[in-house]
Amino acid sequence: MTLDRAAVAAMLTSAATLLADNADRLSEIDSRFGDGDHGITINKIAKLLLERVPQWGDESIQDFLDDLGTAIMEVKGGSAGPLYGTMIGGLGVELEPDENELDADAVKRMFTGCLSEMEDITTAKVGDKTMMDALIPAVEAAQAAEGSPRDILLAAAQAAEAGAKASEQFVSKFGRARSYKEQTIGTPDAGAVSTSLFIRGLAQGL
Amino acid sequence: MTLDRAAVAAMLTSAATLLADNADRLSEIDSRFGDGDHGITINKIAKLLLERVPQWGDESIQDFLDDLGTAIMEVKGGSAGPLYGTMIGGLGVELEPDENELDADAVKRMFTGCLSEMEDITTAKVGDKTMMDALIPAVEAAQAAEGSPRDILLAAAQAAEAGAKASEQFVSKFGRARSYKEQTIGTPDAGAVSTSLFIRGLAQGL
Amino acid sequence: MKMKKFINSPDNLTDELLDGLVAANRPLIHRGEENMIINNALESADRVTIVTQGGSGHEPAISGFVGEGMVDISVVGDIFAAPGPQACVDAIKLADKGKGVLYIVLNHAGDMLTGNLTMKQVKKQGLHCVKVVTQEDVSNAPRENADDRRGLVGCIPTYKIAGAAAAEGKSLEEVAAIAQRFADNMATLAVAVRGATHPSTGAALADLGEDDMEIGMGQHGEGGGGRQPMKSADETAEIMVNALVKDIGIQPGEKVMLIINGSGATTLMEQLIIYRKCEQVLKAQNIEIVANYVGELLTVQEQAGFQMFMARMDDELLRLWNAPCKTPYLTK
Amino acid sequence: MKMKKFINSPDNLTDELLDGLVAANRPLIHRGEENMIINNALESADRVTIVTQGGSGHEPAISGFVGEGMVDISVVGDIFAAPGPQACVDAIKLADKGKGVLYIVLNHAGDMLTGNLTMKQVKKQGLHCVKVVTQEDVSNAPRENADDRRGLVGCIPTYKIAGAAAAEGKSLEEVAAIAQRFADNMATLAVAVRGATHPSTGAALADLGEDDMEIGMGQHGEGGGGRQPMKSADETAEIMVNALVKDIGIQPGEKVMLIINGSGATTLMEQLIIYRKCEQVLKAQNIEIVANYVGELLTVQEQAGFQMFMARMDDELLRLWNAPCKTPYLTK
Ligand SMILES: Nc1ncnc2c1ncn2[C@@H]1O[C@H](COP(=O)(O)OP(=O)(O)O)[C@@H](O)[C@H]1O
Ligand SMILES: Nc1ncnc2c1ncn2[C@@H]1O[C@H](COP(=O)(O)OP(=O)(O)O)[C@@H](O)[C@H]1O
Ligand SMILES: [Mg+2]
Ligand SMILES: [Mg+2]
Ligand SMILES: [Mg+2]
Ligand SMILES: [Mg+2]
Repeated sequence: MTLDRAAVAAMLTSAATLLADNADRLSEIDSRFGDGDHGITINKIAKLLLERVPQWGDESIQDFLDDLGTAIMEVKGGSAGPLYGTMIGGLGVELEPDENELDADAVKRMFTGCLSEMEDITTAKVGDKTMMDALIPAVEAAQAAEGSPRDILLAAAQAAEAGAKASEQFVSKFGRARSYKEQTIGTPDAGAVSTSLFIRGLAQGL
Repeated sequence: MTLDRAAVAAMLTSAATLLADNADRLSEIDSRFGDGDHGITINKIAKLLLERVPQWGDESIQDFLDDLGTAIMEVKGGSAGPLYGTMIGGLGVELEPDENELDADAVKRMFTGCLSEMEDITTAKVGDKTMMDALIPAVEAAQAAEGSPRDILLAAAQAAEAGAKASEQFVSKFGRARSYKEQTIGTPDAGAVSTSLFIRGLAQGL
Repeated sequence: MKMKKFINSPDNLTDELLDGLVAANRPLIHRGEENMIINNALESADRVTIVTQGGSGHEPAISGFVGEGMVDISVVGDIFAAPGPQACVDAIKLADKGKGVLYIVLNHAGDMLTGNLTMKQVKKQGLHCVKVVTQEDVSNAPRENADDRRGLVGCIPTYKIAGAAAAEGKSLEEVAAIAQRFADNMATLAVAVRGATHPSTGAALADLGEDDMEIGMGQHGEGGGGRQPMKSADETAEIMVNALVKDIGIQPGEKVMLIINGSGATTLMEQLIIYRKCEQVLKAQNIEIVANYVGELLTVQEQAGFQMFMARMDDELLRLWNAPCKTPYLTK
Repeated sequence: MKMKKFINSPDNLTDELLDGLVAANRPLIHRGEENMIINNALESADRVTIVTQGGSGHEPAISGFVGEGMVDISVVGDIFAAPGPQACVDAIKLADKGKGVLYIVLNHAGDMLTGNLTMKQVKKQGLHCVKVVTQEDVSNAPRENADDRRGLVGCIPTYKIAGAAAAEGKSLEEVAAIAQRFADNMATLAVAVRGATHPSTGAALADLGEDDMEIGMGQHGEGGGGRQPMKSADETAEIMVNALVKDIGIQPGEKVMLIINGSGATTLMEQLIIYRKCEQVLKAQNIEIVANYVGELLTVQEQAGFQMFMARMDDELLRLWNAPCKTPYLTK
């Protein structure tokens, strides 16, 4: 089993749908110690995905993900734009320029590319109560997983969810929640939750 | 019976005391359609009177009233300063420069002087819901009254009180209450009430 | 709602704020006796000079516009309260550099009483002084009853234009005529959406509920009768700008000054959105804005709302508006 | 408390306010693509140019300081939200007149992400651009952890000083070094007493109850941990000014810039009273204020409170601060 352009398109569409469905919940979480807009921005990103993916022509997977990332970075609304733009553009950076049939190894490279791009723009680590709480375990789980692209995605999604859940116990170190310090324990990080939904959505799209 | 400097001093002291005792009530009335500070300013004026009157040296009644009026005009707090300053300074303007024994005619001239000075600075008439609602009837009653200085003052006080009471039925034409139009019916004018207290206080001081 | 203000004793408010104004602007202004704020350059002035008066609590107005090219002496009363006439007479004497003094008074009950008493003294003492009254609140009374129109933000551009005319070396009669011409061709409408608290008494200056706005609100919450449910920025702008055009009788092809003056808590964001709509509405009527200001000139503590000001402009008035000035809160 | 603001559609806020800003300042600025506000004189500039970025909703900051002698292009995001990196890269390219571009970014999560992504592109494309980050909020972290310090009002004097250095014809490296020297020697402390509402979502930005104030409040109600019962103006001023002196390590005999920046609903009256006390406290320590501003530069909607800013000054910085500039909300 390999993933072609249509499969990647289906994955992105599924992820966008799952994010859009959970937008209100994400805003609600962000409202506790953030500014309550994460879901609004995530919704804009989801809309952009749902608009762009059906228009995917003959660009390579890498090129399409790169364009998508660049477009998402310009979504107005705060941190989520650049973060999701980088994350989604990053999914393509370790693919070959014209690699359009993705095997298990390619899917693993999607995750490592994504992480290395993210690490270029943020120093956040697991435990800092950010998206990285979900993304880093997901990438690690993807590397460790065996089997089909689908198995790898499922392992990543499960690890991301566990990471998002674990973020409840962390003290915020980034963004505006940071000034609430210990008070943030008990509430998950909005970005970690959305990241876990994004990865779960990708897996569900297969 | 004539009034000498000591009698005028007693009248002013009595008026100041009555005003000070009613300061809160005056602010309360002013607060309904005004800015609620009439009593505060009246209190400052009363204090100034109570401070200056005991220091009255050998100045003539006219000079003392003129100085008093000038000082009161500088009392900060709004319209009451210039109005009371003019009214009190005006009490002296129709006396002779060295007239220090006031008979009934002189007391009548105190009232006419007061009114003419006031008319120099305000165009308000009876019915406009201002101090003039009390002052104009008082001056008229003083002119019409017969008898001693005391009788004249009592007639003026009674007329001022009736005028202040009548102001309840008027629609405000001056100051900030004016914009409330018909709503002001039922509430007396703060300045008319204070003016009636002032004149009653003068009469009681005898 | 409780008052939450950074103050010390309510009795020293005016004194302390004037000290702060001078402390922050030592090269421009100093304090005189009796709460006067004085232009440092007054001493060497050889021209008509400008004196004005008014209560405090409206910062930056009035004293924030003392300096070169605007006001020479501002005589400050107490919070929202006029100063006494003696202080004003003293200021006029101090300001007179042999070319006479223009004395600008806003039409408010207390200020007018002081103004009248001051002019009585000025005449008695034979001083060379002309009084100009600013009275441009269209909500209060029709144009014919000018005496019933309150003086709102229009005093500020009047200071600017009179100050520039004085700086050009014009005579007192000329400066007064120009200021009067400008004042005769201006109009202001105020709107409030949330009241403020009186900083010394803590009393609410107006209560507008949770849904209403009031068009025609005066400077201190006096009310103007135009209470109505809150409207959008564009609807509000359109109502107000048209009322001003109508009041002054501005015709297509004419040029105007437009000022959006925030009352305190209304954001500059909102003021700019309002300005944008005003320009559109005027453009559609072929009326050109040739001079403007958007921001806080004359506030009413933290009242939310704004005053919209319009004036008919001609080349001379425009030249004077654009002339240089240097004051704490207006520099050109 | 219900939001009572003059707005139209919440989605068009930024667009409409930028239109208003340009409409009111046509001789100075125009709009570019992607929410850029551009100095009209940029086209003919032959010098280092200044680009910055930031969310809207803080008016007059940031775009109100575009013009001669300050910012050449401000790239505006949405309300309280950074713009994307592509727009910033485009702005830097547009601004570059062959002498390079200084790119000033405030330390906020979203702005830093955009700043990093922008610089990645800038390097890839070989553009001549230096980034300077303003991060001066003393409440958030000790001086050693500069990365955790938010950028508050300090960006505004940084623009002024950098803009003046550029106007003097200095090289990009020199302009950047001056801006960095100023930024390294500045500190800000914010206090809030009443929160604002987010103008597009209507959400409360902070709840401070009826009795509390919070020293260390960030730009968007982020909180800083210094919640305490409301204090008098003088007590508050003294606590804050001393914290700034200590943070920067100002010594007796040194000269400083002091800014009191109103957040929105705090009156200029209060800000002036605070300034007055700061001057007294500093004077007692033989510290001289040689540059200042009291008023609203960077607001947080109608939040009540203020930011107190201090910077160590030297002769060169003072000359640059006093140099002429002409922008919508700062003219010298
Ligand atoms: N520097 C950072 N590194 C990684 N993730 C971050 C960083 N800053 C913010 N985030 C993530 O962004 C989320 C908030 O996104 P969002 O609410 O859309 O933006 P904003 O904080 O600008 O309102 C946080 O929950 C966190 O997961
Ligand atoms: N033009 C005027 N002529 C006569 N009386 C006036 C005038 N303006 C105000 N007053 C009187 O002043 C009173 C208000 O005084 P006060 O509250 O002390 O001043 P302010 O209105 O400035 O707050 C009114 O009730 C009215 O009687
Ligand atoms: Mg958020
Ligand atoms: Mg946000
Ligand atoms: Mg009153
Ligand atoms: Mg009053």
